[in-house]
Amino acid sequence: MSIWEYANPRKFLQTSERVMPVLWVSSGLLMAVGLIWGFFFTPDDYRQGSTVKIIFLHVPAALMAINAWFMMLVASLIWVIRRHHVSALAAKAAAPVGIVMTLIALATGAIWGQPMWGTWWAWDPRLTSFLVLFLFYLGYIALWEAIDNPDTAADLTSILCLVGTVFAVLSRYAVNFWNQGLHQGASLSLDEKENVADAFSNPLYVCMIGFGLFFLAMVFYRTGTEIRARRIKALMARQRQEA
Amino acid sequence: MLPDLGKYSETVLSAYAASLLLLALLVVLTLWRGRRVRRDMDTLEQRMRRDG
Amino acid sequence: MIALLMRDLRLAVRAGGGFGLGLAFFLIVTVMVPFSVGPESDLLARIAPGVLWLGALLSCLLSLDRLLALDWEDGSLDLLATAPLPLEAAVSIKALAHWITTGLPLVLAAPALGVLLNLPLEGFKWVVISLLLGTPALSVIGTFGAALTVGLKRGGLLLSLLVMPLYVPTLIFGAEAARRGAMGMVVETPLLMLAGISAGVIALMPFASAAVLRINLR
Amino acid sequence: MIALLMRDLRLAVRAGGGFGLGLAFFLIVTVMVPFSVGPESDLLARIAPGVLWLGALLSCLLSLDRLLALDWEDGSLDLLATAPLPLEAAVSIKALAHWITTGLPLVLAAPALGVLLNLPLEGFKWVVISLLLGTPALSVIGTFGAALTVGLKRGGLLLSLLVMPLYVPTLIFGAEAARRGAMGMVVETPLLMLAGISAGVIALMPFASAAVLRINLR
Amino acid sequence: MSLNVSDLSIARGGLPVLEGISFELKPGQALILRGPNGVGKTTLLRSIAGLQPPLGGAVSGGEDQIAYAAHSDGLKSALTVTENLQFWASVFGTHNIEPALQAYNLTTLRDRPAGALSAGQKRRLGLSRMMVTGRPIWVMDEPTVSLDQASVALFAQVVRTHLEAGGSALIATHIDLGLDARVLDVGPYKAAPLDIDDFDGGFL
Amino acid sequence: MSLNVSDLSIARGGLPVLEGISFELKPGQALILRGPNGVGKTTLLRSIAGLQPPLGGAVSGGEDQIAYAAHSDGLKSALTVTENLQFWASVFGTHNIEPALQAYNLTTLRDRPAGALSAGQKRRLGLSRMMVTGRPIWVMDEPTVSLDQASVALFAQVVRTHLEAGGSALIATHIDLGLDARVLDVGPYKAAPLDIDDFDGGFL
Ligand code: HEM
Ligand SMILES: Nc1ncnc2c1ncn2[C@@H]1O[C@H](COP(=O)(O)OP(=O)(O)OP(=O)(O)O)[C@@H](O)[C@H]1O
Ligand SMILES: Nc1ncnc2c1ncn2[C@@H]1O[C@H](COP(=O)(O)OP(=O)(O)OP(=O)(O)O)[C@@H](O)[C@H]1O
Ligand SMILES: [Mg+2]
Ligand SMILES: [Mg+2]
Repeated sequence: MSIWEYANPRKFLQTSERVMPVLWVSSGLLMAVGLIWGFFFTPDDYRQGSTVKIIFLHVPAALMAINAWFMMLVASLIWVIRRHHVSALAAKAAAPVGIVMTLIALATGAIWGQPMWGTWWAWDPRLTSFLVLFLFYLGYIALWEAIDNPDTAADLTSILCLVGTVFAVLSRYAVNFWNQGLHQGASLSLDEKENVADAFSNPLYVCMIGFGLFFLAMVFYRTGTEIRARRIKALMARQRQEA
Repeated sequence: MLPDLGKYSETVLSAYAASLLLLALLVVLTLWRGRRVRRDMDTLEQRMRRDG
Repeated sequence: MIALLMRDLRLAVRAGGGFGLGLAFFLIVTVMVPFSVGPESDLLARIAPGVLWLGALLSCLLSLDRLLALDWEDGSLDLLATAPLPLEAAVSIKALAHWITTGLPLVLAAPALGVLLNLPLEGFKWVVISLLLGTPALSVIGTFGAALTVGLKRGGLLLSLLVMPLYVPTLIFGAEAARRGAMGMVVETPLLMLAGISAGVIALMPFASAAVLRINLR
Repeated sequence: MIALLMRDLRLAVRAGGGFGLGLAFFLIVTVMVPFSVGPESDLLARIAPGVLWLGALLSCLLSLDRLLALDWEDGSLDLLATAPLPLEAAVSIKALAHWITTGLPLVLAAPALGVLLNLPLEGFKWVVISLLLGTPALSVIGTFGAALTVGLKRGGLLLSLLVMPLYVPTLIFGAEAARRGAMGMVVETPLLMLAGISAGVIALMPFASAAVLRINLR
Repeated sequence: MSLNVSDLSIARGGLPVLEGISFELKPGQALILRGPNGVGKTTLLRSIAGLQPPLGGAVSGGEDQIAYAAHSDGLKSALTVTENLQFWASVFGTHNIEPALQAYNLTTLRDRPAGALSAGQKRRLGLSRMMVTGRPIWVMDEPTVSLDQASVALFAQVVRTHLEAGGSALIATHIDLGLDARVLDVGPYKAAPLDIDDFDGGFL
Repeated sequence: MSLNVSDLSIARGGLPVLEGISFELKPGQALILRGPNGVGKTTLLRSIAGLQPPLGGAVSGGEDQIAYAAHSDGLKSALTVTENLQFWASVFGTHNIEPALQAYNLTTLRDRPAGALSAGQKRRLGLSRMMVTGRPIWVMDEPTVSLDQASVALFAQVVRTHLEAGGSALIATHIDLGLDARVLDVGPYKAAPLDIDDFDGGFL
């Protein structure tokens, strides 16, 4: 049995119907556990005080924002190469989830920045490239919305996604060159003291997995919706043509 | 009930509130549209099957 | 009249109607400012009110070419001109629809973008107030420009050229009010002037726009 | 190929062709900056290189919607696609024509506008050089955006939304080079990066643009 | 009320194209305009519809009585068939669009966006607009462009009904509509070229 | 070389519109496509011209042999008649535009900007483009829209000459051109609707 069998819309709908409950429950559970653990049962950081609790939202959201784009890239490639409609629709379904994750990362980051850096926003490379990512999401979604013919829209958005990825990476380097940052380094250690980091890392891992599963659940569900919407469109067009 | 968040309580709470709000918004919109589309498709399919 | 307003609003929010694009443009222009002038936050704070005003003005400007030209191209304008609705009313309503779909969202979005530019805290209020007073004038003046260029294919750039000089007074008073507000100074005079311009323009401009449109339809 | 280039250039300089409009827009945006941020000359001098780059980028952007959409609307694009000229060549030539009619005049006009903004003396050279290296990339990337939105009526704003993020690397390196030059610092790295981006984009982007155009013509 | 055109002269792009046109169009009558390409039919109809001032002569009896259909249909591709028609109905202060939809066989297409119609379907929608204007004098410029024969017949039928109800119609067309109507060939009214030395205030 | 269309199926907006179309077009022949509005003639011609991939079946013999004329003429209003035509001639690598101008009676309009032509004059200019492509197979979509009878006759004459010279023509039209040509009514090839439960990868 080949994996491509799930590229049939009907088969996808049937399968996702079975997987959905598992995904909903597990993601809900893990997110709840992770966030409650992080919010209620972690100590304050000696420098950042209680603001460190924001990390349980901020980091998983940032992670998923990037991964969502990556998933869209893969799905777009699959559509371009193998032309499975489900994969194009999955990319379409993922974009709004990705943009919400980006917004959460931006919002929590901005709120966190106020006490830590004394400003809501700084043109730090990491933050800036996130803002650019947000713009890419906006353009991608706007292009889907603007084009009427579904196959054309799928083709064009896939190409935009491919080209956009290249330019997003380029922007990342450009931004790095342009301004040196304030932002935390890309490691899980919050400060030099290893043991403190440990206390935060476990709930953080739980949250990350929870956010990942949540993303999957949303994408599955939304892909189903997109499939149905696409089918409605096709049915209505048929109905009119027969008339 | 709430842990002691010290002088940063506003910051932390608003970060959690904003994020949970955004997540909830996403979920609600997704489910709302999902339900509607599913219902529309079912009625349309039935009608078309009936009319041949 | 209401039919026309509803149609325009509906067209704006339909697929491809361009609702929200003005907003996105505003966001992008604002983001690009630091890329071009550099990331120093004190510099950004100083130019923030001006950038917000200029950004709003440009987004407004760029959405103008859809305002009448689409109706011209598909022939609706010919038909509207022979309909029992005075052309003056038609252009006013189109300007109103433009403001609702473009100007108003810009006003609401300005504070969020102010954050990106380190706008001083006192500035937020005045930026919003001055934009709220100024954007209707931008829409109405823009309608005049759109009427002038309606017969030209993709006349967007020419439209910008014609309209920009007309925007100068609005921009000067608007940006001045926002800037003074951000620096904690008195803003009354520029705000009053701004309100005066808006009121005058809303009352008189539609006649000019309708006249121009009639000439173009000939 | 030459026929296409000549036709595009000829169309640009004919009445209503839009030659010079980009330039005029550049001029007006630059003039509006002092109105919006205030007239202090030290402030203007600091932001001058950035404003020139941003202004050039915006003028370039706004002329993009004519690039392919006019040919689409009157059916030329359908006919070109069935002509014995590969679409990749056609889009490259159109980008070239766009650069000649829009990018090049901007580069030449930048020094004059620099004067208005109190650009420091050393800045002139670097602003011109960086624009000369960067504007071709703007035209080519813009052609891609124009191809994406070619089927949409008045898709100008969406076009801006799609193209602006793609412009970010070019803008950053270009403006950085100009800014460093104006402050008398070393400009080699950003200039090299800028040249690299231009070269890469000119070599590869036409394939993407042609692919997109074929999809839209279907 | 009847439409009176007397000694009308019209110009296009600053050059006179037709001159000395006179006719009367009574209720219940139709008049077909014919003439070779470029002779000025479109220009004439626009003048009669009041979109363009004539060079000389007068058009009377047409104020607020004329519904004009141009080369383009004024359709919004993002709006559905019903929405498009409903809009024009409200602008002209009428309400019932059903007869128009039925007359042009558009009922099954009613919820389709106008952008997804074929050329002929769009044209039918454009023509159906005339029925919701509630105006007696129809002025139409090549109404049958892109229509197949069945649709042309539909159109002719609609015009016949309109005439029976006391309306009138002025139609520029190249084909034979099968209407019982007078034909006016505008070819002979082509404006004589002015003397080259005649260089007056209007540069005409 | 002859154009072969075998078992062609085409879709528009993701829906099949016509299926199972086969015909052969030999040099010297013309084929007239007929069918009601919206049946898919335009779509068919676009597929044959290679602008749109077919759903199934094949078109052969057309590579670099086809000159396509669409609903729109691809004219630039700012360029003169000669410049417009000259441009297409250079793109297709031919040079002499005089015969084309003469055939369509455009010589007196040669220095006029295309924007100042009437609807029918524009169309004639658009049609004259076919003659400068130097390609043998002409594929034309409603070429006579807006043409008066004299111009239709001109057009028919041009097509006849082209056929005699060994060219061929595929023309979708609603009117009678007076050509000696086979007629293919595409109505019967309308795609049969799929079963409602047939819900495959293509949603078709
Ligand atoms: C709007 C502002 C902000 C944005 C857009 C942002 C964005 C990001 C991104 C993209 C990551 C990377 C996640 C990864 O590498 O997996 C991240 C990680 C992180 N951010 Fe932020 N951030 C912002 C503000 C802040 C602030 C103000 C703080 C705290 C002072 C902060 C603390 C962290 C920490 C601790 C991490 C984890 C780094 C790690 O991977 O170890 N961020 N943020
Ligand atoms: N924009 C313009 N500027 C100058 N002259 C024009 C313009 N448009 C058309 N003309 C000229 O005006 C004359 C009348 O044009 P008009 O469109 O009224 O002709 P018509 O009778 O409707 O022709 P057709 O049957 O081809 O539609 C023509 O000779 C044409 O060349
Ligand atoms: N953009 C579109 N999206 C979806 N369907 C469309 C679109 N344009 C046309 N159609 C449909 O495709 C079918 C074929 O259209 P096509 O234009 O090929 O018809 P045609 O035979 O050329 O008609 P006409 O004689 O009216 O020009 C029609 O049913 C039409 O409604
Ligand atoms: Mg005409
Ligand atoms: Mg057709």
